[in-house]
Amino acid sequence: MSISTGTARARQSLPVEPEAGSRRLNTAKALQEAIGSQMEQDDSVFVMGEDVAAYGGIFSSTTGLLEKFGPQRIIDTPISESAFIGLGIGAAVEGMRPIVELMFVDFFGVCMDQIYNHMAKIHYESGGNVRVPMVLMTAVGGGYSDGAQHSQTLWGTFAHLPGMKVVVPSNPYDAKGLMTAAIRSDDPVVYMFHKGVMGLAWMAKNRRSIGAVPEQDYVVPIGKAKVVREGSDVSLVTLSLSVHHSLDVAEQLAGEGISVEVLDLRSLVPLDREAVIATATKTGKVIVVDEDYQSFGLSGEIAATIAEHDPALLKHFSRVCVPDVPIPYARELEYAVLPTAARIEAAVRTAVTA
Amino acid sequence: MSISTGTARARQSLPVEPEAGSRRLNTAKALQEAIGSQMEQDDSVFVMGEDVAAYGGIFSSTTGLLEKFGPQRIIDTPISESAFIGLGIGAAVEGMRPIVELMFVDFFGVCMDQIYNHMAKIHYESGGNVRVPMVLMTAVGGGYSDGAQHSQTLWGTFAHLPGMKVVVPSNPYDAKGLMTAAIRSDDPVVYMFHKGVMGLAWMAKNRRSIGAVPEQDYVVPIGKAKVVREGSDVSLVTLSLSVHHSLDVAEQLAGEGISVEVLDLRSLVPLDREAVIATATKTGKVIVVDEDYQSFGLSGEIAATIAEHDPALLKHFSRVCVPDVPIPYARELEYAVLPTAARIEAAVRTAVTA
Amino acid sequence: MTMETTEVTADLSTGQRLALLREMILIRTFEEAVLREYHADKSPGFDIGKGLIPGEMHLSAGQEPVAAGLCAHLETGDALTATHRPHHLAIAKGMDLRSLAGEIFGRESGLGHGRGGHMHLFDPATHFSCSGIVAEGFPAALGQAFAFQRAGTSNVAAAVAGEGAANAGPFHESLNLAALWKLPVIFVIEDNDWGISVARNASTSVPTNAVRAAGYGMPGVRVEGNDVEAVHAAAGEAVARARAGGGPSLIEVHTLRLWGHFEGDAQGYRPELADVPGRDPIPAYQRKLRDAGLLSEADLAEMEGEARTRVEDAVEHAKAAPAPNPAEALKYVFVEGE
Amino acid sequence: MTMETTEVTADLSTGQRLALLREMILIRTFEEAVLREYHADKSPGFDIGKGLIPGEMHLSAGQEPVAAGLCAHLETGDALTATHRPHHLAIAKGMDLRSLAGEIFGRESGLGHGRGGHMHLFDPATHFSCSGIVAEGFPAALGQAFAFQRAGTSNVAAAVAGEGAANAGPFHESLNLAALWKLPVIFVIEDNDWGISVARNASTSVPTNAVRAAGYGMPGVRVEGNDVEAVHAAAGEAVARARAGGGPSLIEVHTLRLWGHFEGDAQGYRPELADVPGRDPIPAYQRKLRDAGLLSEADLAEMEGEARTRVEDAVEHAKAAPAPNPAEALKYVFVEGE
Ligand SMILES: Cc1ncc(C[n+]2csc(CCOP(=O)(O)OP(=O)(O)O)c2C)c(N)n1
Ligand SMILES: Cc1ncc(C[n+]2csc(CCOP(=O)(O)OP(=O)(O)O)c2C)c(N)n1
Ligand SMILES: [Mg+2]
Ligand SMILES: [Mg+2]
Repeated sequence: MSISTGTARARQSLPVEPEAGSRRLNTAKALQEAIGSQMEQDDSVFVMGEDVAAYGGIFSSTTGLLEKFGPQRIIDTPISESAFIGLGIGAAVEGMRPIVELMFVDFFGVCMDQIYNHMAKIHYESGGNVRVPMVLMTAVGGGYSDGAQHSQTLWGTFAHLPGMKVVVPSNPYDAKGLMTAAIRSDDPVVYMFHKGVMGLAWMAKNRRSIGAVPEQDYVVPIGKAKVVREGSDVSLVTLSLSVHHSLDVAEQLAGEGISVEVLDLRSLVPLDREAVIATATKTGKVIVVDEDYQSFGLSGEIAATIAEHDPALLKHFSRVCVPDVPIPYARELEYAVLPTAARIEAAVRTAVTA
Repeated sequence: MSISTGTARARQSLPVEPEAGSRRLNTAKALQEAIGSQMEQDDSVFVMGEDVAAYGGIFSSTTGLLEKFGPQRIIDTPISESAFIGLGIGAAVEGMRPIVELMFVDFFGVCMDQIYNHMAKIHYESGGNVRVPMVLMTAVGGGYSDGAQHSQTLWGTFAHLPGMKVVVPSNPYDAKGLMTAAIRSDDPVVYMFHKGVMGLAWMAKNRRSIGAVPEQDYVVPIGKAKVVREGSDVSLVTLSLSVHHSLDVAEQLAGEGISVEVLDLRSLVPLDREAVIATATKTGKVIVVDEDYQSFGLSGEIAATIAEHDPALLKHFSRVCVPDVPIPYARELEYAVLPTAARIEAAVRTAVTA
Repeated sequence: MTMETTEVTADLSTGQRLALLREMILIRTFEEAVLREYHADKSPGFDIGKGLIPGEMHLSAGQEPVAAGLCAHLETGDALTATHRPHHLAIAKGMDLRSLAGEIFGRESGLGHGRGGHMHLFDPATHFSCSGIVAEGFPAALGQAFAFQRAGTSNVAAAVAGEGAANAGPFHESLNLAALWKLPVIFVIEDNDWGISVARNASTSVPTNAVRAAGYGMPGVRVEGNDVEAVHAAAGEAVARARAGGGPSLIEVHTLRLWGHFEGDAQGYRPELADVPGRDPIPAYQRKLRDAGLLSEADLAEMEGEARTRVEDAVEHAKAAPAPNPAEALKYVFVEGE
Repeated sequence: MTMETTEVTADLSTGQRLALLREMILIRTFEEAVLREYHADKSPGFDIGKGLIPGEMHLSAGQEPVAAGLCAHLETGDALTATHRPHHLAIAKGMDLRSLAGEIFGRESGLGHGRGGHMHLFDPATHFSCSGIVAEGFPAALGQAFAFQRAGTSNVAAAVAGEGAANAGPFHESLNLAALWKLPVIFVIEDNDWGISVARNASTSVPTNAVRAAGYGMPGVRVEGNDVEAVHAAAGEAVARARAGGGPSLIEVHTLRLWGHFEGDAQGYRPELADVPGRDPIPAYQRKLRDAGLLSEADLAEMEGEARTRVEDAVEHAKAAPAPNPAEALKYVFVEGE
């Protein structure tokens, strides 16, 4: 167990959000690069999970790492999530920096006790004496007919429970910078990547799943949202794959003279409340676009954040989320409940005329 | 497995919220009475959980039932929450009506998969063909220094995940009527009782934990909030033990001419959005008092419900919740984060002058 | 408490043997049709979300002996819970092929009206269910067995999962509880050597899960050889024990995942890949019956023909069925309207 | 894979024996002081939230042989994870009594500055931790053992929990993983016959958890008699095996819950209640040592005196320490400020 005495190890400081440069990677590669680079520099970092070694991660989060680092540091586990996530916690408590993959976030129910009662609470319960510098990495999201147990995002569930940071990259650049920040963080970080932003060969590709990524190491600070498109009529507050749909809609509606601002939250914990308030102040019309279940989640928190700050700010508030229904299997049904571009567009049109 | 053909069995209809009468019970007794009465009428109802038999439930939810119904229907289990909650689901699917106790809601992490991926989703995934008429009963809440793993309410976590009703009684009358409704419901119902409203001999007693309860059977419909005190200046939207603190504050401030309305939500799923909007319309100043963690939970959902309906309604919005911190052990710290009467009062005073 | 390696040559009638083969052929024919339809319209490239059958697809080819051998002993009123790889068991349990195909194609005619998909099949008619969460199907079987026991019937519940699932907590909790309460459950582990890309010896600290039965005071047996008759014998004992009130049993069958973990799995991690087709249990069983003079070419042709007819009927029916109405996506969350 | 019932008369020196007794006396003295302080100000009636020590209180009186026998083999750098009933193990592992008492009293001087409480003790100095969630302490020990192994040390991790915990999923997952990866872990089950009000035979399908070790390919042993020397012997073997790279072991000790599950538990469910005090292991061990001529009255008085002095010092220190500052209730959620 590590006694808290400032940062555990001196680390060279890294550039914060440098210029993107011209090299283009998909999100999966950017993620692998962040992990690989940190592993090269720090022996205490290792990766553990189901099918992370020879398979390279079901969603390619660890492709190529076994070849580089061998089976002592890229470790396949039995299907024993409580045991191996707990193992990660114990190793972190002794000063290692585990990156543990939970294959699908939908499986949280078999191991949530380790996550929320242990990983997230030990630092507090120990009065700051014990740190848990661990990354819990997990795939989220639907859109490819994987049904009710393999298509959820569930970030609201994690963000509701205190003690863990919750990071949700939407593109390759952020994926690398946020993973680097997560590995270097002395706090436990839940890193949720949407399958649909990874740029996987075997899934419908969003054109923004490939983008410019610096070769050097850098961090995207955890807790800073980003205005990914400026606008003045309506704000789309969103994250993850929904950023791309939101940008698509914003581009399209720009032709009609509707000016849409898009805020990519990038993390739920910490939530960049200032950025939320800033965009609300600017447009007065806020639509939350969220692939998580609508009620008791992110969209409500955005409303509360604004209302608490100044209820007069809001001229319009609406939500394009998954209504409170298990994710259906059939494509027709699933796309009826996902936050599609069509639903976002309709919501923006309603907002501008409101 | 039961094929869906209307309600599984014809049941005599019960009075809905009858006059309370003059017999007074504490909440625990009211709850036991509801279970006992339904067990007498329906052989398919049974109770299962840790220490529910000879012990009578750690928080007295099942006191006296073993004596009446014997060990075949009041069943102690091993500490195997996934197995016995899943057993309840399997029995429910075959037409029984299990009442399964999860001793503390804080333990949800060891069995959440059964709860949210199975209990809550089977009816939907089966296209309505399979019903899961089960009650998951669990104790919530802090205030007696039980620390970070035994003091949470977590209702926001359950309410965020679709497919289960979430019921939270605040007093003996509702406890009986809501439990009766829960047992008779063909949907899975999570029934969350706060230890502090049970009227336990060994815990600080709230004077409202004893109240008038009809001897007859009756239901309190799941999904209907109740204005437990009318007021015109500020609305306290709340539930469970916080209802009592809110009423205390409302009574006290009435002497100063501050008129506080108190809305007891009584269930989170379904959420009585009309009642929320009605009280917001009346006072324009809404304070959510919630013993759950503040962010990404109930308080946000209340803000979103109002903002979505009409953002102009709100003149003031604030929250008296547990800030995003594990529940501390030391009394001084715990009472600094709980939604105490003092914090509620301060929030009301701020609201009236806002 | 026993652990035996069984090589049973059970005393089966020719009719029983042919029925086992017929069942396995029906299952394989169904899965080959699903395979064909699944890949028919995913190109160019391979897009998992595209086509008439989208999503993950876990086929059970090679594991038919488990389904046929076990389900030969199960009645309609008995329960069966399965996993993400459920078709062989669903079919052997007697699920209507049209309802099954309809659900796989995501049609309104499907078992779950397209809400569930191939990992979430719930059939009240055959008491069949499955779950896409590893090992989480075990507990439901306890509850069904409990309900049967309380109702005074002699029905039993079988719970089937892979060897990977046997390292998950609910396996342990369920075996203990079933043994403690003497519930009529048959636990069946399909050891196909792999949990996705993780080999059995990289996940399991003992050579067979059969030895774990002793930790619960229940009989445990391992069936080698992926032999339908050996499964039939072991399952027969276990089912009879459960029906007679003798409590639960554990059977591990060393079986074979003939194809990838799911469709699209290149199986680069699998060294023995070249040998796999040669270990197919269906031709092997056909050979055995033919060699013993119990199976004629005509018999076989009839079985295959019948299977093809039934399967293609189910596939055609599914393709012709309407898609679910998007306006009804929220239907069935609750029985009683929110 | 062995299951033995051990009645070891280990070859211990007098010094070792007296040290075991001294440890047990220190633990008991500490718990008696907590008992006294806990109940001192909860009346009239009994209000769990009242008093200088509020909240649930799970005392370990009767289970000292487990702590003393096991921890005699553990070094400061070895890890130990415990449960809701952690004091005996914390003390035997060498936790500073003032820090422990401070946390129990909820003071700023406590191990966790009052944030944790008696079920949540995290001590970097002794690598001790515990959890109020049954069985969820096992996995952390794996991780500590893993870190020790990777660091090339010979340190080990011990994970202790009750017989009730052995029916929970993480027990199974942890034993399998520890055996699979040959982690230096010693699993210790304290079988005190009860999980709150549920008797062992109403929760566990086998007479002893020691038989379950075979399901993981690790040695399993049951120690009867609540005898500190027998625990010492069994633990010595297991710790030596782990240190030498021989992998994990399971030890079940049949011990005794002398008092209620928690304070306030009337134990109406416990038929053998009248016999319990007579089974107290500390007087029994004193008698044994006295009869063997190894313990004088003076020795005993000295041990008891020393224990009293240390314990009362810790209690006084805690009482004198300041309460945590309510304004700092949010401190320590994150290392790096939100
Ligand atoms: C709790 C949980 N963890 C992980 C997964 C992902 N997963 C699906 S199938 C599978 C492998 C299962 O292996 P096994 O139990 O042997 O069954 P098989 O696929 O070989 O039939 C895994 C890891 C899951 N669905 N649920
Ligand atoms: C997962 C979980 N389930 C239930 C509980 C409630 N609980 C606390 S201690 C206990 C009994 C534990 O029995 P055992 O493991 O034998 O330990 P003992 O108390 O006898 O030391 C129970 C059921 C819990 N804390 N965590
Ligand atoms: Mg397998
Ligand atoms: Mg015990």
